[in-house]
Amino acid sequence: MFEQITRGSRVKSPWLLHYDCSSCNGCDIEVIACLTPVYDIERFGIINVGNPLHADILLVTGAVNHRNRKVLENLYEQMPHPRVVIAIGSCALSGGVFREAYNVVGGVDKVIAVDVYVPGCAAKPEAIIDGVLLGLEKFKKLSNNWRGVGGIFREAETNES
Amino acid sequence: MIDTILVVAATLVAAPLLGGLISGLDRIATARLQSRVGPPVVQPFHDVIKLLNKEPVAVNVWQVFCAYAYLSASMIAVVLFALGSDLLLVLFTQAVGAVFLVVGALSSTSPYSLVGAHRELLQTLSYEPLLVLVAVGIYLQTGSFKIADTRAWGAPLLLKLPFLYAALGLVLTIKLRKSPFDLSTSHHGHQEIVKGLLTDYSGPFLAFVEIGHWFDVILLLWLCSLFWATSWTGMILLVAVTYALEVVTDNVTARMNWRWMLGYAWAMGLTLSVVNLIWLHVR
Amino acid sequence: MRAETITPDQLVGACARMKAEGFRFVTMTCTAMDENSFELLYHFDKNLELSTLRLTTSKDSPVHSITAVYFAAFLVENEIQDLFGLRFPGLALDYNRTLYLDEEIRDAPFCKNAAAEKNTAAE
Amino acid sequence: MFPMMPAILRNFFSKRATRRYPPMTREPFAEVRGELKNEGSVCTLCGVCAVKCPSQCIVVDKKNATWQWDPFACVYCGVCVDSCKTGSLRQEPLYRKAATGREIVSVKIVLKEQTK
Amino acid sequence: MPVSTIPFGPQHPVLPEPIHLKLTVEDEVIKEVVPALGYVHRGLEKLAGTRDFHQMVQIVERVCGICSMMHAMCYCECVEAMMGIETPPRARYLRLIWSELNRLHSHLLWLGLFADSFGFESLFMQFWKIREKVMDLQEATAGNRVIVSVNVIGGLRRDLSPEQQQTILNILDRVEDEMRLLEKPLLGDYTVMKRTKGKGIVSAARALELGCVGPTLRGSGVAQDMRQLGYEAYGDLAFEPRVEKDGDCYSRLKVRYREVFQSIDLIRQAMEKIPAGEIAAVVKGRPEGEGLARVEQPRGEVFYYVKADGKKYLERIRIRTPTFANVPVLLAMLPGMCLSDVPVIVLSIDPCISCTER
Repeated sequence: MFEQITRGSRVKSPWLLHYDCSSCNGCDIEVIACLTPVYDIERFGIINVGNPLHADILLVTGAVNHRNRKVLENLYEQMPHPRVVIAIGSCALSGGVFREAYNVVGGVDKVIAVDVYVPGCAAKPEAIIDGVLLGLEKFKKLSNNWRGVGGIFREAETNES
Repeated sequence: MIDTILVVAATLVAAPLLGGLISGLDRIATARLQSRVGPPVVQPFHDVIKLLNKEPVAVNVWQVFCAYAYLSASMIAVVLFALGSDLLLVLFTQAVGAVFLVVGALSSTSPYSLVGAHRELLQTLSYEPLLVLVAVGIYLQTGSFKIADTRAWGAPLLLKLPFLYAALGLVLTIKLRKSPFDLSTSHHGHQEIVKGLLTDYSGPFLAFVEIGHWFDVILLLWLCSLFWATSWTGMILLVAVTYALEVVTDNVTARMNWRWMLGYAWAMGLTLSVVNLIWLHVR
Repeated sequence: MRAETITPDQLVGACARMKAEGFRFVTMTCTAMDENSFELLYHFDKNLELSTLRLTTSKDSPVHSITAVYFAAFLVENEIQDLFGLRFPGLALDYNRTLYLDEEIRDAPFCKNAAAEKNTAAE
Repeated sequence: MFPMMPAILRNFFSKRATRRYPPMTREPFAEVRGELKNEGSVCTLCGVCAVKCPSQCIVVDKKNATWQWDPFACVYCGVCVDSCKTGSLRQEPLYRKAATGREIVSVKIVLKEQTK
Repeated sequence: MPVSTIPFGPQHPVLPEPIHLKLTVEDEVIKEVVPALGYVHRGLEKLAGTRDFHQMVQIVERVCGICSMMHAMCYCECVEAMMGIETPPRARYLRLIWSELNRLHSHLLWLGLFADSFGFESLFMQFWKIREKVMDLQEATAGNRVIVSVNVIGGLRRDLSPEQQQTILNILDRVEDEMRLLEKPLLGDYTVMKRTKGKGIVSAARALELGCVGPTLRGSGVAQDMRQLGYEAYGDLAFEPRVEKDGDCYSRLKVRYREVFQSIDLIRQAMEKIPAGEIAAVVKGRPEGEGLARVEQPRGEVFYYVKADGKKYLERIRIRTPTFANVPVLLAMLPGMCLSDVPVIVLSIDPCISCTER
């Protein structure tokens, strides 16, 4: 039962982190539009936290280039488990129109594992909501591998003994 | 003895439940004021349960300790309050908790966390004198620092201490991290130092801080309710109106900077308190 | 398009004259003519009229930076350093070819036959 | 004192602006550029769409008689639809749904000349 | 507090775009600012070598998703001038209408983000709520919410039916009403004034010297607006640049707020005068020579330079976007300000980093 509550909470409280790789702003403003009254994704308990340590979902817009790939990897590393990565817009999926440009590495999945792809240029807010809800399916499947605070204590005990 | 244990147990269970519920209602009300639907009322509990089960990533052991210390201090403060203990002791315990929160943030290396901690200290500096003055005002009126005595006082304190109550409202705005005083951290990360104070607390430790915050909110609202301790209706009505005003203030003001806050909180708060104390004295 | 053709050593003087006359610096354009020669256009605006200075340069003869006259040019000069591998001595805020591209990238993408231009600025 | 007060009170007492998507879905506008569809029956595999596409996400394979479209690279600009001479291509008003993996839409074209 | 360095960005919720500012801070007062760019650089100008000059329209639209229509329009104007194409009169009016819709949505977006930068969340929500009406208009008329892909070389791909024109007018009336109601909360609020007045002051002379453009320049008292050039149908309509004198964040806010009404007014004027007829001219041949074009975007003047030698692919395309011109002035504004003013001042130039780096 405990496990069920945990999983339920995970699905109902996804905090998101938005990183703009090298998007044209089109998808970014649609992500922000999702937070505003007309779409209001806080209905699903979603908050834009802006801090990788707090986030559960990483929304990436735009194609990855050589410079921001390090930032993206760094953000992804900082996010505690369990986490979901959602790529938004053509650029984030494959590089879009820019995939042949010299400074573009390609889609987000060339750098980090992507769980959900949201096509569109720019992806509409409805599509982004769909994508986030699809991403939450992953949380439902995850088993409870991280035991929170208890885990730390157990680790400390084993170290001492 | 049994009574005491029962009170302690009931407080420890009821306070976070109530605190979470208030926080949920707050979020819905804010959403409504912004023409949104907002999250379900139990959202804060989902958040905390989720955080408790996240992978624990700690910056350092000191911060973990500080998270525990903050939560314990806030719990003790509320329990002491419930037991009708000395008001000054309660405020002191709560202040210790707040300091631990700051120390935890200071122990990290993130500049946002450091700036947040710095600002939180300034905030503590600006509201603590006011809280003490409120306690003094209550003492001057009831002749005792004992919360139990205050509860038993015959007439609503609000009628005698209206200005002090306004000063307490100021403290509440700072403690609830509402605009214009959401300087060190805010509910949404949209500020220049992101989550500031809470930047490096994550996972279960952030959950502890959140629960500690609920205890703090309960403590302050309970303190507010003392001003109409004569009837249950009065108490609930007073707290509800106060909280509603806080939510509205949050939505009609921009965030200010700490220089302005320090000046405003002291000038406004001290004036209100002193006027009230003189008024009490003269009559 | 009206453009006044000047030589590289006249450039700073011409810019100072433009500034004295109250022109606003709009931007610079660099075009690779062939492997080694580049055309630089300096665009200025006054009362909605554009005036352009045109000069031709090569990779080995750097053009002096105009940031001492128009500070606003620092960004575009850095950009040209990145993309064309040219150098502007006297640049007020020099990113050393790392404004857009990372340190390890040493070829200038906008040059003709860019693959052959590798390691030109490695000194 | 607080000029924002009337606005937020109006919000509080009037209908919320939120379109509750999902469960409620709004009818899309008629001329929205959404998902690309190839009817297949009138396509002549001329390849104009593949040439005109700014994102180069359409591949026309004349040998195997397939028309392939990469929805993950498409920028939904509608240039292919505008340039399609036979009217085989069209854009649905609905956008393409999110997916968990890469996918390529491939349409087998049966040329009219061959069927006759 | 001793001198410390605070990294601002590249991932920051106040600035959704990845610009990185290294702030040297002493006691929360900014001493020095060094920007680091390159997080959005794609090398889009280079794509001119692999996409023909028709396809470049769709590429330049994606320089910036907020003012997509104006990028494409400026590019088309530039190429049309080189090829000697006369766009039909109706197309000139339609381009004006769509570009003003673009400006409207961009300004509403900015007003919201600006309110968010000083923590006025409910005001942010309010502006974005109004903005959705304009977004719906764009979606209904152009087919996309954000990338308003209507331009082709020679004219337009889409026309506005009389019903659509009426809808635009009706909805703009409502937008105008709602915007009027927000005048007081935005411009008359004590806390807003406290946060914006006297912050990031730039004098007219300094602004011109640093080459700044658009509302940032007009906020400093210089009446310069590229729409005065009379491109497209602007020459036929009554138009006065909106100017404020003080040169601080508050006057830039005021300029943009007043420009919202100006855009609505321009659309109304255009709707009255719009002629019937073709929407696109026939394009023959290929561009040759050099061309320049300038257009006033929501953020200021955008500059296009195109060089072609009669081939299918352009020789060189150069885009100087308004934010690129406004970065030097931003660096001049920041020192001496508080850390809490940084988002306000950075947003006051309406930065569009994706434009800047392309």
